[in-house]
Amino acid sequence: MTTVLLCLALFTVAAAAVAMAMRNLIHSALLLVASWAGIAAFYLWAGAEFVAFAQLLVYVGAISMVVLFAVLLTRHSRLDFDREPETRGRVRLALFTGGAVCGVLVAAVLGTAPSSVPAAVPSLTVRQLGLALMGPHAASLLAVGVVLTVALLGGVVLAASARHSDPEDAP
Amino acid sequence: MTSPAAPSSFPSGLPSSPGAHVRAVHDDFHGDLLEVSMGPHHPSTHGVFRMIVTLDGERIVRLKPVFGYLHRNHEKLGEQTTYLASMPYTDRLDYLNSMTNNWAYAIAVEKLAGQAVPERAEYVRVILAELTRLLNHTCLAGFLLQDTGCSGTPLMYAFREREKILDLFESLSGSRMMCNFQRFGGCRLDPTPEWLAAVRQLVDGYGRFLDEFEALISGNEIVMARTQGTGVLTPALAISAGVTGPMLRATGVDYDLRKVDGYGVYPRFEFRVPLGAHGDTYDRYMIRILEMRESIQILRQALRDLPAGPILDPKAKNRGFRPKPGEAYGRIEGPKGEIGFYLISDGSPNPFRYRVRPPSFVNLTILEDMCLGQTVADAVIILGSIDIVLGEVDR
Amino acid sequence: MSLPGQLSVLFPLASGLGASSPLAAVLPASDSALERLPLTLRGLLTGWLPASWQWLANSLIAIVVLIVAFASLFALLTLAERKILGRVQNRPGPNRAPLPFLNLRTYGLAQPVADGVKMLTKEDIVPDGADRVLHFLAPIALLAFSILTLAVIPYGRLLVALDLDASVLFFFAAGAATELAVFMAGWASRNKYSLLAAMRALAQLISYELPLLLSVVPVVLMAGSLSTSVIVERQGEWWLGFLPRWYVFTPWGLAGFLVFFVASLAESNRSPFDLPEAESELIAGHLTEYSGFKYALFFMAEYFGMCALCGMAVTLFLGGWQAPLPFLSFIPSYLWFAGKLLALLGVFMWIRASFPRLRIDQLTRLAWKFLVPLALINLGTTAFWSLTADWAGLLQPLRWLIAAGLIAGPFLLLGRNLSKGLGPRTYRYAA
Amino acid sequence: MLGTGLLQGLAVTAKNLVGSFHDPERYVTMEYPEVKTKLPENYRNFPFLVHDDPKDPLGSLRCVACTICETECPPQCIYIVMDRDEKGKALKRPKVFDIDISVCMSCQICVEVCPFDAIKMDQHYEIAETNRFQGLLLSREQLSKSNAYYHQLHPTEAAAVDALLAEQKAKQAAAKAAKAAPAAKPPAPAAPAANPPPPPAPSAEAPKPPTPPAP
Repeated sequence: MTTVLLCLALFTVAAAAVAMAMRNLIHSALLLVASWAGIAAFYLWAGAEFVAFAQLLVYVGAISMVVLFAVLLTRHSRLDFDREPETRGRVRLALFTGGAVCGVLVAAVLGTAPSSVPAAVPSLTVRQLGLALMGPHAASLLAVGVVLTVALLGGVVLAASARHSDPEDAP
Repeated sequence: MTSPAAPSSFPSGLPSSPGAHVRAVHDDFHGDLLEVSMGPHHPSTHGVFRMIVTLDGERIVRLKPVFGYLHRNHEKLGEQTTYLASMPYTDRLDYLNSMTNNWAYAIAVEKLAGQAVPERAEYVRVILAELTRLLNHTCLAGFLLQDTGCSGTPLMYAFREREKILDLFESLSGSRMMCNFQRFGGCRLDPTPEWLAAVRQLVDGYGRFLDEFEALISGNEIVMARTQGTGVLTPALAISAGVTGPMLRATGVDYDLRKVDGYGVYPRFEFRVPLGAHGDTYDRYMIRILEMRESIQILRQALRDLPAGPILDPKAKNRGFRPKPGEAYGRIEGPKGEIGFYLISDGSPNPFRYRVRPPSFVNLTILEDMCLGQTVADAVIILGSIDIVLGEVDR
Repeated sequence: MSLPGQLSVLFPLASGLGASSPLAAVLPASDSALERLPLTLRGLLTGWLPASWQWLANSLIAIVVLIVAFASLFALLTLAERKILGRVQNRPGPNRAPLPFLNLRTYGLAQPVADGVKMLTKEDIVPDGADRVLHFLAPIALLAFSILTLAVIPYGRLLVALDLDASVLFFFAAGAATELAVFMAGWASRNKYSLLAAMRALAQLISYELPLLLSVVPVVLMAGSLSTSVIVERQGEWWLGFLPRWYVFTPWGLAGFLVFFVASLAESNRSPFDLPEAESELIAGHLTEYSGFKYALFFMAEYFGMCALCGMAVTLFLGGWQAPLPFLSFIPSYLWFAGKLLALLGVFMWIRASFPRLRIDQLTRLAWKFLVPLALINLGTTAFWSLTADWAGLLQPLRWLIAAGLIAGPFLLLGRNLSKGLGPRTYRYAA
Repeated sequence: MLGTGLLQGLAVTAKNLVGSFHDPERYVTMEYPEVKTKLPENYRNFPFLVHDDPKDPLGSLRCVACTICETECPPQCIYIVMDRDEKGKALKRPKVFDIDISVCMSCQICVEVCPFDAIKMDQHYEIAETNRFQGLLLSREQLSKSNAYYHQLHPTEAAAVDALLAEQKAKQAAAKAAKAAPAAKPPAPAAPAANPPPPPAPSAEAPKPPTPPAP
């Protein structure tokens, strides 16, 4: 069981790392999408199909588009891509945050005993998931819904206001 | 030279600048304009015609038509050949409607030389001109729909009907498109009763085709969405730019040379001139469909009272033809608009000056005004609705 | 043997539910021999293998059969498309392609062979500024995602390659990734027109994904499950003994089917919405810089996508492999599915031959202002429909009327709003 | 209602799809190499020279090299050199009669203006050639075709032309007989070698409107 897990983990982390190192912004965005697919594969490995396909649908389908459009539409030509000067303060800050995150992760990994992988994977049907979501977790579902709608309306308002402030653009 | 009677609905005030729309105001700083060159090998420009379109996002802010790729020195050539020898060249002007080109040239030379035309020839000329109008408007409807993108179906129906008319021209004049059929003082050949029966059969069947075509196109919501409201042409701009033909009538201006000049035997037929109200692409398309229905009426009446008699005036001199010095401007209502020939004769067998007034060229000048603010997809359709043929534009 | 153990590790998902998966199941003996033909054939091929090996062999067979079937269907579809287009336009369509060594009239059947050879021999040009990796990856990604979607469609009784509990969600998850491939194609060809066209194609795909998904939710709500085979079983019963209980024959089902149909037309870039390949404006859209075999792959991916969407439409609304009338069910189920699929593909081609193209803003307005609201209202109607399922005798027609009214009303209102200012005109004649 | 126009359009295309299988009106394709269209009689493609006596195609040409067609031809694609005997006297025969059919636009003005009905329009259109200059420059030998061929192409027109020629020959014979009768006393003048039929009255150069040909 663990060999598959290790391969998936390796793939996902490698994709994310290479994405960071790429010069070409579009390539790194696409590799980021590949790492999201890796996470979806984790869910599949764990037997949670519904979450895996939801992850695939939402992230690889939609959020990747948002990222790519953002990369495309922002005006990032070669010129204004110069890096900020590396002052001492900036380096110290980077080290501190990196160290903090790394510490938390390492603690979590060490905390769980490697051998305590849950033996029987409870096979849930989508119906039970739905009932659970509608039953005890209904509040959280509605909260997520509200957040998304607010984000959507915000986007529309921003786009609409952008259009009003620039009359020539009106068709 | 009879000055044309002022059209009844001549609007009073003319806007100062022809294009009331927004010209290109975007500088490079504000929004980066995208310059697209469409043509001369673009699949949707009608022949060798190029449009340099400047886009702000999807909207057109500047459109520069470039043509002249098909210039064949037609008018200078006309000055070096005899009057008769220029007749076959007029087939090549608007290569879709050779019969009406020949007639316009023949009318100009007859006006120059004061040549009379027998009755039968006048009727045959009207029959041929109305057949050419059917042919041209069917072709336009086909090309316009092809530009909107329906993978050829209306175009094939249009060509199926056009072939029938071209077969009639071929069996009469010998060639489908290069008829070279009119002479100064009448026609070259006398149509046989079998030919006239074939024309009558075609005319009876044409109504059914038009109904089927309209059922496919005119009611179609997508066609209405694509063409209604795009490429609007105001009557004032149309008149000030000298636009003639179905494009002018689509804007509501009542100006049809067949009624205004009353040349040939047109006053003897009663037919109606359809007028549009919005002047947009849909109106231009519908005006041509309605004009086709009127042409069918004219054809029926002409076939009914076609008189007997000579097809060519016996005193007509075609070879070694030397008209008296003078000038003449003969014009007819061609399918695309007013096509006229201006000739100056100095008594020699070659005309001193030979000038063609092509409707396509004049109608094309306002392409930019109609396309400002529209998208590229609309510009293609607006160009299609103007119905230009590059042979006539470049001469 | 250690190997099968290892294999089951590699594919925990499928083998986990190996036992219950149809891949291993055998049909009840009651069905006709013809009905059990595919499964008996498979049994012959993989019967002698041990259990865990058998599962692997069955899935390999399923993959091979799917690829071969849909590839040949793709070849025939290109020919059928041109033949139907030709016949609609009163011309014969391709009928001159010769078979390699014998010169008999093939009525066009050799045309796909000729096209294939032409596509393979054409030079594959990659623009120098292009980003080679992405340029090569785009068609393959598009084709891969399209083929993935074929896995969950039930082609016959127990003939589904991957019987997942959430197969509808899998279908749309795989389908959603095609936008990624379109973007890669547009970006990699380093040509401003194809980038512009790719952006327009993405706008179209994204704005039509919503109505596509929303029109499926009523079916899932009524069927009570996300699994396609359960949905098809739900549509198995008969009304009054002979009318099939397909979802398309209910008011909300018909509306859902129409929204799904229009949205799938747009998703597969087909006729009224074939804007990305609008030759009259941006030549071949994001495919301008592709030639040779890569173009053939794009072409094939489009057809696979179309087949997948048609298959899903048949499964969700037209009763999958169910027979339309009870006494007709002696005909095997996979033939019914094939018939319905070909009929729907025929309608796709028929529409391609008759309608012009929509402009990009009209297209998105149709999606956001007409299809999405209609799909949402349809969801409401389905809720009403399911709550009033137990109305007694006389109330049933009333229930139908209310449901129909709940959909027809907004349809007319939205339709009038959509075509404001458009309409047939009357013309005056000069005095 | 929103979709009615679209459904109407679909109905029309369906009618055409079904119609193209049984209705000849809706299936108009002629598969060219196997099925060739029947050319109407008036069809004209490139000119050819008519000769009366098949045994001597170049001698019995009706053309008298009067070069009217050469001057009248709009694209000037005809080149004629009159035949002269050793003493330089003009023989009423073309020594060279070339038509460059890559320039000719088959407008049949040469046929119209030819007073001797020597040049008529042919009907062949499959003239693909590998060599543009030699292949498409037809000389006198290739152009000359028999009157029977002319009858085969344009039956009614050929019949009218023959009737006209016969009538002219009869008029000319009568005129000679009348001239010969009063001049019985003075010695009969030496009959000119190839007495060309006198051109019709120069003033009315009008192209003879031959009787209407059947379409």
